[in-house]
Amino acid sequence: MIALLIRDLRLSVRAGGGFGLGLAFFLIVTVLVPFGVGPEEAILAPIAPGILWVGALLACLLSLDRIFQLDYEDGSLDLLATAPLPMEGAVVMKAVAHWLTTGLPLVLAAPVFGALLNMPPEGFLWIMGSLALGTPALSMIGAFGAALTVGLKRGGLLLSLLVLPLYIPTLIFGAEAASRGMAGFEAGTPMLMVAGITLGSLALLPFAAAAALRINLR
Amino acid sequence: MIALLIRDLRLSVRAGGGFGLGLAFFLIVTVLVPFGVGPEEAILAPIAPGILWVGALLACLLSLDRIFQLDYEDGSLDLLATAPLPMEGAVVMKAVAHWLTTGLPLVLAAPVFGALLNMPPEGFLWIMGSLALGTPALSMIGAFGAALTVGLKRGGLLLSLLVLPLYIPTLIFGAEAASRGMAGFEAGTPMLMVAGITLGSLALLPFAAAAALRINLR
Amino acid sequence: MNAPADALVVRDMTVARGGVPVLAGLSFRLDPGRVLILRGPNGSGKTTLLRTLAGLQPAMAGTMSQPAEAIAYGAHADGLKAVLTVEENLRFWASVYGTDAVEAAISGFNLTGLRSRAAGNLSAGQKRRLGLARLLVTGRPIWLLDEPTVSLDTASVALFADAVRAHVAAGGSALIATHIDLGLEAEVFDVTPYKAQAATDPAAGGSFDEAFL
Amino acid sequence: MNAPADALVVRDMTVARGGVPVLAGLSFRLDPGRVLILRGPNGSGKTTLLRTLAGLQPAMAGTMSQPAEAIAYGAHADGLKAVLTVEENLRFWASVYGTDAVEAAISGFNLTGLRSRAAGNLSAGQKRRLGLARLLVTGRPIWLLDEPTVSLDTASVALFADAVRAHVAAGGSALIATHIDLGLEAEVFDVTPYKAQAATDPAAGGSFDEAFL
Amino acid sequence: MDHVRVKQKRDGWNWLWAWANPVKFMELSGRALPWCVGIAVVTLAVGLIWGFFFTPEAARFGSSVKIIYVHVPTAMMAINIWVMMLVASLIWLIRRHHVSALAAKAAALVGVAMTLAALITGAVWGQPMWGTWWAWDPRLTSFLVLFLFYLGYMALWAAIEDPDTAADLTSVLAIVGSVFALLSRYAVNFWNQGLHQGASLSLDKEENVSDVYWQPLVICLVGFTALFVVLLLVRTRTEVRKRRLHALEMRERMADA
Ligand code: HEM
Ligand SMILES: Nc1ncnc2c1ncn2[C@@H]1O[C@H](COP(=O)(O)OP(=O)(O)OP(=O)(O)O)[C@@H](O)[C@H]1O
Ligand SMILES: Nc1ncnc2c1ncn2[C@@H]1O[C@H](COP(=O)(O)OP(=O)(O)OP(=O)(O)O)[C@@H](O)[C@H]1O
Ligand SMILES: [Mg+2]
Ligand SMILES: [Mg+2]
Repeated sequence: MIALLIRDLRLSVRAGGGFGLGLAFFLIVTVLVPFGVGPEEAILAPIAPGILWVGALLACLLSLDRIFQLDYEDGSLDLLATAPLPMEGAVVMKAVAHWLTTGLPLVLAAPVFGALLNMPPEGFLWIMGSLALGTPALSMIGAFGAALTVGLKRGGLLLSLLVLPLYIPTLIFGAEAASRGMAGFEAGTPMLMVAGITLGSLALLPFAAAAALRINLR
Repeated sequence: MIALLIRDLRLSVRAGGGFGLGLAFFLIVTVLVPFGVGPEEAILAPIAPGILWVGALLACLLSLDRIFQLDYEDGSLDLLATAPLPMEGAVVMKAVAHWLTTGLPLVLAAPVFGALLNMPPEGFLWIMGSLALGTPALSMIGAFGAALTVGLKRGGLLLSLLVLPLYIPTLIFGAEAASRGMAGFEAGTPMLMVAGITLGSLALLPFAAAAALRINLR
Repeated sequence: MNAPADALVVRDMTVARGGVPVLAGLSFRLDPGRVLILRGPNGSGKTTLLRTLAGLQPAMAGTMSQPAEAIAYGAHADGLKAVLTVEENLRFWASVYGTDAVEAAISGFNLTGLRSRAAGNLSAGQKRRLGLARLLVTGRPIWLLDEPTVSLDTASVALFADAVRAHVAAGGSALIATHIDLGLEAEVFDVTPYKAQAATDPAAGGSFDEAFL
Repeated sequence: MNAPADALVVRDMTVARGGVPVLAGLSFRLDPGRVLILRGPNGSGKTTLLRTLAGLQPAMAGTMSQPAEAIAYGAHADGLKAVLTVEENLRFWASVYGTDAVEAAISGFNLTGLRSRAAGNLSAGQKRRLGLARLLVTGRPIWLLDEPTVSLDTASVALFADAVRAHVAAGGSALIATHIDLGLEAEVFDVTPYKAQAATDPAAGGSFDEAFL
Repeated sequence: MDHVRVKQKRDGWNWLWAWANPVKFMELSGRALPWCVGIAVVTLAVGLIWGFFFTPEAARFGSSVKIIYVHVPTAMMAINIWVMMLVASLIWLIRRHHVSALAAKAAALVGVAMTLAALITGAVWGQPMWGTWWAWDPRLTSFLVLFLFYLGYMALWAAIEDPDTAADLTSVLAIVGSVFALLSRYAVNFWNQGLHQGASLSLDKEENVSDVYWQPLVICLVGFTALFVVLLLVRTRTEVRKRRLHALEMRERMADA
């Protein structure tokens, strides 16, 4: 199973970019928003945690279809399914690889992007913490969505459509935790909720995703 | 060339969704933002045009890699390149098909989403107008980006990275036109700029995109 | 049937594609040390049968028995990663199957010179050779192969036949769907007579969507 | 060479893949009414040559002359759209090439029964037949085919051979890379002797990256 | 061959185009490099030491003003390097000189470093001056956009395997990107009028920084330009060597394939 993780990381590094691309995309989203809504600090600062969370979510989203689609197209998924490797394990490994290449860089870089959006420095730890707790859930939920839509030609948009509603609770609690923390309010409850969602997803979704994959291969 | 347009439209309708998917994604983005930044009208109304523009842009973005990638993978692009059809024409047709399935629905539905974001009704015409003028540029620029990255395995994110900076002028002028119009200020200049960008892109980018495609097929 | 425990035995199987039965009433067995060639015109259902045997889709009816973890499946598509080298591709599968036969596989399919080439830069036949080399690193005894010699030149076909012979000599077995003559000593199983008929009698085995009829 | 204007004439051509010359010094001609079979082991450069002739990549050296808009290229991949039906796929290409031979193509490759099936639901061989039927709707006189009979059963290979014969009888011509025997009366052009050598003499034709050496 | 004829026509420029031959380039740049290094070290040392230690502290700015000696040169270089990349890309597309494409690739790396340095020094300066690390001022914003263009350009280089294809595609991107980068600049100016300093080196303005600051600044500008030339040569030489390695591998493969 580690072999699969290593292979996936290697593929994403080889095939150009790897860790950097998600980051660059995140940067661009944070730059675009001020262009859309205007440069005033009074407007930007309060919405900063929300924007960062939405940006993280979109960066995850855009890289999701790669989780299974390429393997499906070149036939590896069939071969993996017949290999002595529990499908659930394969799903988890793929979600981990996705998180390492997208989620983790975002967590680490969040303060820089926060500064770009005129977020006060008190908020940095909170945004990092909430992203660190929440992005694994994003990857796992995304892997489930990718498993549902693998093999569908119109994957990209359909996948987003399926996955975004599933992301909503994570987003709400995550953004809430970050903005409460930034404003100096009590943020323990939403943080706990985010952690709960992540744990729950990691515990249950691999089974659902593996089932979806098996059905799609049929 | 019309045959290509019809085929592409038919493909996008058949392969699930067609016109609806871009719209649904747009809907979800507009729904996500209040979750991220909080529901107060005083915050939402002024940023509404910007959010709608950013949403439109992301909805375009997500469907971009489909413009050439599928045709590349199944070999149709090779065959199209050897067919008696100027590559430039094929690029334009593909951009038009993309606009019809993503841009046009967004233009038509913008008022609904505006209302969701507590945008005052005076702004509806402006947001529709600016999107109508600007989204063709988004599709054409996107087609250029897609032509650059066709065949690269890590298409999705790389494509975004290349295309989003190119979207910046359109976004700035478009959002500015919409929000100035909404606030009752003079908005003719940014509107003209948007129209200029669209015309310029349509006139020049097909050549660049066709060149990129030819290089990529080599 | 008193098959040895390590044979692949298929009894009265009906396989379906897209909900439609394509082959019905199939019964055959594949003993260790044997090769069975699956024949049948295009669209007769060979791929469907092989996918069912590999466990990728359920059979509509019938049973099949086989030793645990014995099957290696080689599909129409090779499952290669274009950006990984020939060796990396094989090493990955070797570690998935927990074997260590990479070198043997590389030399067995004449890939030594291509070892550190990215798989995406191979020609069609070279890719196919790599896809076949994957079988050797699985270490599995029962090979299910779907048109393995597509795109291969005559020398490579001979290489493949040698590999099958060596595999069989070592007690393995192979079920090969193909349209061409591989020069192997093997039984032939023609699926043409088993083409599924539109089931007029609901009890006849096929049962797709019959609830709606 | 005093070729008729409608022949495909290749002179002293060097073709390259990924910047590396693979075949050098190729000269041959393909007259109307003739079939030329391209042979060579896997990886010898047949696909590269065909892509170059089809105009998808530039030749590294040499010239080629051909009538305008005469070539139809059939690649390893079929370029089918899975969600379109057999007929829709063909109609699309017919309107791209401005011809109207869809019915002839459908019956010529025995696709009548599959006419309204989505191309994604065909078997490997049926897909290939559809890919070949596309050639008929192009209406082009020169066919460049890359392993056209992959996955086809014997009946379908015969069907293909008939199609080529009819095409040739009508004044067309075909250049076919293949590893198997098609039963066509044809000249054979073996590319093996033209394998490009590491160019020690820069004037020899190949000139890739030599500036760096 | 086509370009041989062109060369003869432009006899007077032969010395320049000779650089376009990789072997010749390696030879010439190898000889030029030590001189460039010398110039860069001397000018940078003089400029920076003078600037940092021998200029008075400004009344309003305090000692933080001295960051100008890094900030302004890096900012100007960042823009100039993009222009140089554009020119190099055009040369590649028109005359297909390999060194020119490789120089563009090498310049991008230096350019992105300069952009980043300008952004960071600006941010460090902004903190005492404007009380914020970042503001959406047009000058700053268009710099961020430039940074994005650099990133996209480099990512495209990295993603394509075949070197000539990569050179072609990145050149197309550089051309289209330049147009859009210019457009963005106007768009950003239109969008927000900001806090940032106007051009202070324009000769006719009375608001020019006084001579004490000005002289070392000019020396620093020269120094950073020389530094760019050094880095460019070094990087280009590396790229040429990498390409040479690639060519040798290919030849070897042809020999044993
Ligand atoms: C991250 C933030 C910043 C960026 C990206 C930035 C960018 C630039 C650029 C591009 C230039 C060169 C202009 C030219 O000569 O064409 C420049 C010059 C200059 N900047 Fe900044 N700047 C930043 C922050 C600041 C801050 C905070 C200050 C101080 C208040 C400042 C003061 C200056 C001064 C005095 C010049 C020299 C003006 C000139 O020679 O044109 N900059 N900056
Ligand atoms: N999704 C589907 N829905 C309905 N029918 C299908 C679907 N996929 C395949 N079929 C049909 O099922 C039949 C069996 O296909 P299969 O791929 O098993 O044939 P095959 O024997 O492997 O043929 P070939 O030699 O061409 O590979 C074919 O007639 C095919 O048209
Ligand atoms: N991108 C690439 N870079 C370098 N070499 C390549 C690349 N793609 C293919 N090659 C090599 O070029 C040679 C010619 O390949 P080509 O596909 O033309 O062979 P072919 O004759 O069609 O073989 P086959 O019968 O297997 O299809 C092969 O040796 C292959 O390994
Ligand atoms: Mg089959
Ligand atoms: Mg080939």
